[in-house]
Amino acid sequence: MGSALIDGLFVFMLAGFIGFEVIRRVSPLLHTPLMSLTNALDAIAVVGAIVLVGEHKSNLSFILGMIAVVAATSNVVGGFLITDRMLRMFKSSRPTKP
Amino acid sequence: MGSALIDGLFVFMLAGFIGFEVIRRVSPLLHTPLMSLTNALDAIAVVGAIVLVGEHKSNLSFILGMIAVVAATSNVVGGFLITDRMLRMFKSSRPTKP
Amino acid sequence: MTAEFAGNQQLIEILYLVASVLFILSLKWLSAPSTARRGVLAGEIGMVLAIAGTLLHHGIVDYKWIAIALVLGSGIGVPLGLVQMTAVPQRTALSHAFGALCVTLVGTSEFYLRTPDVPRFMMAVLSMEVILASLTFTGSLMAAGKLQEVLPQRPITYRGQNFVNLGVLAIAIVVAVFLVLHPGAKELFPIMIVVPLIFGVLMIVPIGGADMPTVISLLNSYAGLSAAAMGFVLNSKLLIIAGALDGSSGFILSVIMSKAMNRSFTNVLFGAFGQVQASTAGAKEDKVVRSATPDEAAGILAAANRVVVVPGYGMAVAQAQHKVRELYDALTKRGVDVRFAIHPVAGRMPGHMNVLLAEADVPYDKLMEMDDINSDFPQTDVALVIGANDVTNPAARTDQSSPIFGMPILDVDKARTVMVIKRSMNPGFAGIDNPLYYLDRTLMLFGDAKSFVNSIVHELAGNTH
Amino acid sequence: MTAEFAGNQQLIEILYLVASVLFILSLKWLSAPSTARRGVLAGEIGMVLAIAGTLLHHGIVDYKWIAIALVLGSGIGVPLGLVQMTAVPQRTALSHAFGALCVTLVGTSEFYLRTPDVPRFMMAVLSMEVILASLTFTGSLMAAGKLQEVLPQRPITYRGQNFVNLGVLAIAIVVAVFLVLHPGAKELFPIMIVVPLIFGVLMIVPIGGADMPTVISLLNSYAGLSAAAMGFVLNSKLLIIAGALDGSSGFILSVIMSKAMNRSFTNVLFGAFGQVQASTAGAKEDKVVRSATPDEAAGILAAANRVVVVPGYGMAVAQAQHKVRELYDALTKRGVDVRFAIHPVAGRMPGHMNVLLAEADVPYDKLMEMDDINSDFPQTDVALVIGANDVTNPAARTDQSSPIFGMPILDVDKARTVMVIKRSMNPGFAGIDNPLYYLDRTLMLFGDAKSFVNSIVHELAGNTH
Ligand SMILES: NC(=O)c1ccc[n+]([C@@H]2O[C@H](COP(=O)([O-])OP(=O)(O)OC[C@H]3O[C@@H](n4cnc5c(N)ncnc54)[C@H](OP(=O)(O)O)[C@@H]3O)[C@@H](O)[C@H]2O)c1
Ligand SMILES: NC(=O)c1ccc[n+]([C@@H]2O[C@H](COP(=O)([O-])OP(=O)(O)OC[C@H]3O[C@@H](n4cnc5c(N)ncnc54)[C@H](OP(=O)(O)O)[C@@H]3O)[C@@H](O)[C@H]2O)c1
Repeated sequence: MGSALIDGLFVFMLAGFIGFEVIRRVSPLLHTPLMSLTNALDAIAVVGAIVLVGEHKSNLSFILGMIAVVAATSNVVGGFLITDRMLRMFKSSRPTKP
Repeated sequence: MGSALIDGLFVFMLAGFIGFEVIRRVSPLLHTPLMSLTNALDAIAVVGAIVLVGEHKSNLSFILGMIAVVAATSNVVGGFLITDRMLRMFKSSRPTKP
Repeated sequence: MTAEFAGNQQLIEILYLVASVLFILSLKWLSAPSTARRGVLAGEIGMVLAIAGTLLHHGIVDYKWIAIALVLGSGIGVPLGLVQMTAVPQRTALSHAFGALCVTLVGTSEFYLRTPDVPRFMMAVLSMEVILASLTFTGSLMAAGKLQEVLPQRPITYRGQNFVNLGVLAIAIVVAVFLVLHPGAKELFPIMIVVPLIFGVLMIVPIGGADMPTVISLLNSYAGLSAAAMGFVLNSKLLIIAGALDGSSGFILSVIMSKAMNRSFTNVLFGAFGQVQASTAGAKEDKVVRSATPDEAAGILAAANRVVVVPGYGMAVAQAQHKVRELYDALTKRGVDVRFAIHPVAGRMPGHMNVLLAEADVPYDKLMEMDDINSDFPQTDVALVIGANDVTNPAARTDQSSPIFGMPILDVDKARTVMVIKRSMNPGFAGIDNPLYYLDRTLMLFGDAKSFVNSIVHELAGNTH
Repeated sequence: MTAEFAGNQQLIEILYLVASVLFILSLKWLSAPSTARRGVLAGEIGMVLAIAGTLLHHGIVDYKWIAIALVLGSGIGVPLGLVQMTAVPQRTALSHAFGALCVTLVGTSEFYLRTPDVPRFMMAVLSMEVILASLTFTGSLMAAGKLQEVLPQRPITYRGQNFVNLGVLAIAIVVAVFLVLHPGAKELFPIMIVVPLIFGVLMIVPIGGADMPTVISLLNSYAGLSAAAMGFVLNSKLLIIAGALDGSSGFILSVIMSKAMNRSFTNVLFGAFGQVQASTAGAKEDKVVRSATPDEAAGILAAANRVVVVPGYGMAVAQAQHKVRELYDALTKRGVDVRFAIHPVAGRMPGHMNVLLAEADVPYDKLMEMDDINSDFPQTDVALVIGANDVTNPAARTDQSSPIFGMPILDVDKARTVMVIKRSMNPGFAGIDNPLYYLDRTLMLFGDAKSFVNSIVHELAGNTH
């Protein structure tokens, strides 16, 4: 278990580093879409909930899992949808290169 | 074993990403020190060699390990030394802030 | 059988690895408008791969209910993805609440499935997960309520409030520590959910509606951290990565906002900043301001060579962005060079103005960041401020006693002529007077942003006939 | 006992985690001169922690020999850390060889300790490790030899060479595949070491001495990848991280160099570029060049307001950097604005000129990157080219038939006056004529860079008396 903890810490540390490096460079123009995109990505927690529903190990875990899947899926769908809607609005006045 | 492979791939992928993000932003001014510094860091392979010498599981592994420790240690010491020597040379004409 | 099982397991892991790569690329590509949509696509593919991989999970016996839940969730998600752009702040808060709800429920299930057989480190991570997630849940709901104006925007404060709040949080932490030592005490677990739920409410009560964006970002960060903690519990690297990315994103955005407002985190969380609003407002009636009518304003704009438009919260409230776009078109057609100066905290959300103007089809290369445009104001004929206030207040540069002293502002006062569209002499979010309005070269254009801009556009159209 | 063992193991892992963080910070801080030394310190602390952690390893029974080896290694390392700045390229190559040697030997030991009990995936990674490391070992030694001019610099080519080389590499890969399928066949293992050792030599034979820098960077990348592979074998995340960082660093530097030379990787590796050198040299004797003496040059420099110095490989060879610094001092004292234009591939190593000039105490904020200074040449009175050639060749801009066409160059020819210090009309590394020398406003200053600059400095000193 201890080793899984350390493994996890390695991954967390590296991913946190990437997060800082990458997000610091997102143009302020796109800070609103950034919020909705990270929101959608974070809803990956749905995978944990899917397993709970699918395994049906107890009634409690099944019911809580169902609610969790619904909540997270709405974030996935809504998050990607609104991000893309916003981004489609951003247009340059210069003609784009072919 | 398979899981250790995947774990390793996760770490490799994340670290490679960090490498690209961080190194792309190193000022060209410092490309020579960069080469010697990564060299020194890469000599971390010495840890594998130290275990071989210390465990002394076979004569072959002991002898190869000894040579490996010597080679890698020379990189560690030499690499850090020359990097720092180079960096000490870089001076700004503006007085540094106190 | 075992070989097949192991093979399956490995395939799942590889799909998760690919999904992680795609998530990182997704954020990387979001950094510039030209690649941003590719970023969304990468995120979507990653998500599909991850969910597909999860469905291969060996323990899954029942696909029907999963399908039902996915369909239900999508049904809720679609309208949430189609809200008006002006409702984006509360939508974001609501989705944090949903995300945190999911993490709370999964954490709770995991605890009851595993108790009393929970190793200490696992219990510690699990406690962190559910505490963070449940306070994020109610906190985000409160924030959404304040932003949607279902709840009172005004901060509610009383003496010893911080003491009470931190006391409540302390209870949750004590229970968590006890559970780490005695993971079998499952009757205590609900306390660790309910207490942070209460804390989430209490935490938002003293914070003004206008401080919500910073709070939302911070809650974003908490949501990410709790998801990462869930990744530790489920031993899922993909979750850890997504959580860490989300956590750092929220954190960075809150830092950017705090910096642009020249305030500290503590000040936002405990300062009840919005309260000042009432106190200083309405003074200084003696100073003289000059105002102008739409046709005068249209004349000045038509005669200018270079115009910089400074949009602010008032433009968002009035939903004036489409009219502003018409004004931009009318002036551009006459050969006037029109650009927009976007302050990092104009409006009520990072990037708020950019999204609104993009919605109205203003080309994004006309939207200038503060640092890039500030040096151009002295060569600007007209600075047209539309519903912005604090972000143009020169007191931030000069008046040491001002609460916004030191906050970087748009140097609108250096333009040859300044015109300000707002409804009254009332102050903006910071609740302070703006010396800009009393300058000789400033003209106040009193009225609602949307209708005033509309009148200017009509005048300009009339003039061309 | 077991608890203590597990505790130890965990402590080691935590030390490795901290070391990884420090390694990443080390590279991050290296990005700017102001934080670079802190970066070295972070790297050093990380290294010490990692080694200390390793010594806690439970299996270690014998510390004496470890200590001896560490002392011996340090004894070799110190002189390698104190070489002249001009010898840095070959020192770098040599240290790649040492690093690769270490990885090869550890990989070999691991194989013999574990055979025949090596899982397939482990054997695959192990094969990759030793193949990459052993070809890097001999390849780097060859590169060091060519740079130190112990070996002939000239590329040696023959028909079908690439075919032979790739054939040799193929043998190693076939053996590797066989070993993956039959990890017990330990008598085949030496083949997988010896063949890549031979390949390493063959690979460098056809590459010209001046292409070594790109090759060294590529070998750097291989060394990193082999260390990462070793990390997979030993299941050490720290090694995987360090290897991935080193691997990406080498790769990025090679890409930067190739781009700045407008050549592809394949061209560097298989092109035998240096060969052209002899063929085109020495032609065009009919065109007229104007030359000048040190005192004429000193006069022109003293009369200028803005001077840009363009150093190149010739300055490095002549070790003229200290004299150049004296020239900089003399001119600056007279009120002349002197800056240095550094081309990304001037010299024979990325950042070569920067290190040499820094060694001579030239302030680094006077060293301008190509993109920043190119627009200033038209306002420059004198461009003083010291031992640079290809990086100033205007044919790269205009002459489509030139082998360097398309390579970005320093626009020296746009300066009001150009002065070029070199010993003869011989071409530079690319082996081609430089139209710059035949311009009306160009003065050739024939002589060794060090002594010619010295003469100018003397003349300038004489004039002030
Ligand atoms: N963007 C963020 O992320 C963020 C986050 C947290 C806090 N904030 C804060 O929000 C503020 C943003 O500054 P800002 O300059 O954009 O806005 P502001 O200072 O809040 O001023 C908005 C102005 O718009 C006017 N207005 C309101 N409704 C209007 C309408 N319908 N038509 C015309 N004008 C109208 C108001 O004046 P009248 O009432 O006279 O019309 C008010 O003075 C800053 O203080 C910032 O610190 C921003
Ligand atoms: N920096 C890198 O990373 C790198 C990597 C790979 C390849 N390269 C290649 O190296 C070349 C670098 O360009 P460069 O302009 O710096 O050098 P260059 O084109 O090689 O020219 C150097 C010039 O210096 C002169 N010289 C040699 N010794 C001298 C001395 N003692 N005193 C005075 N002059 C002397 C030579 O002319 P005389 O013989 O007439 O004196 C020669 O023309 C480029 O072609 C680049 O592609 C660079």
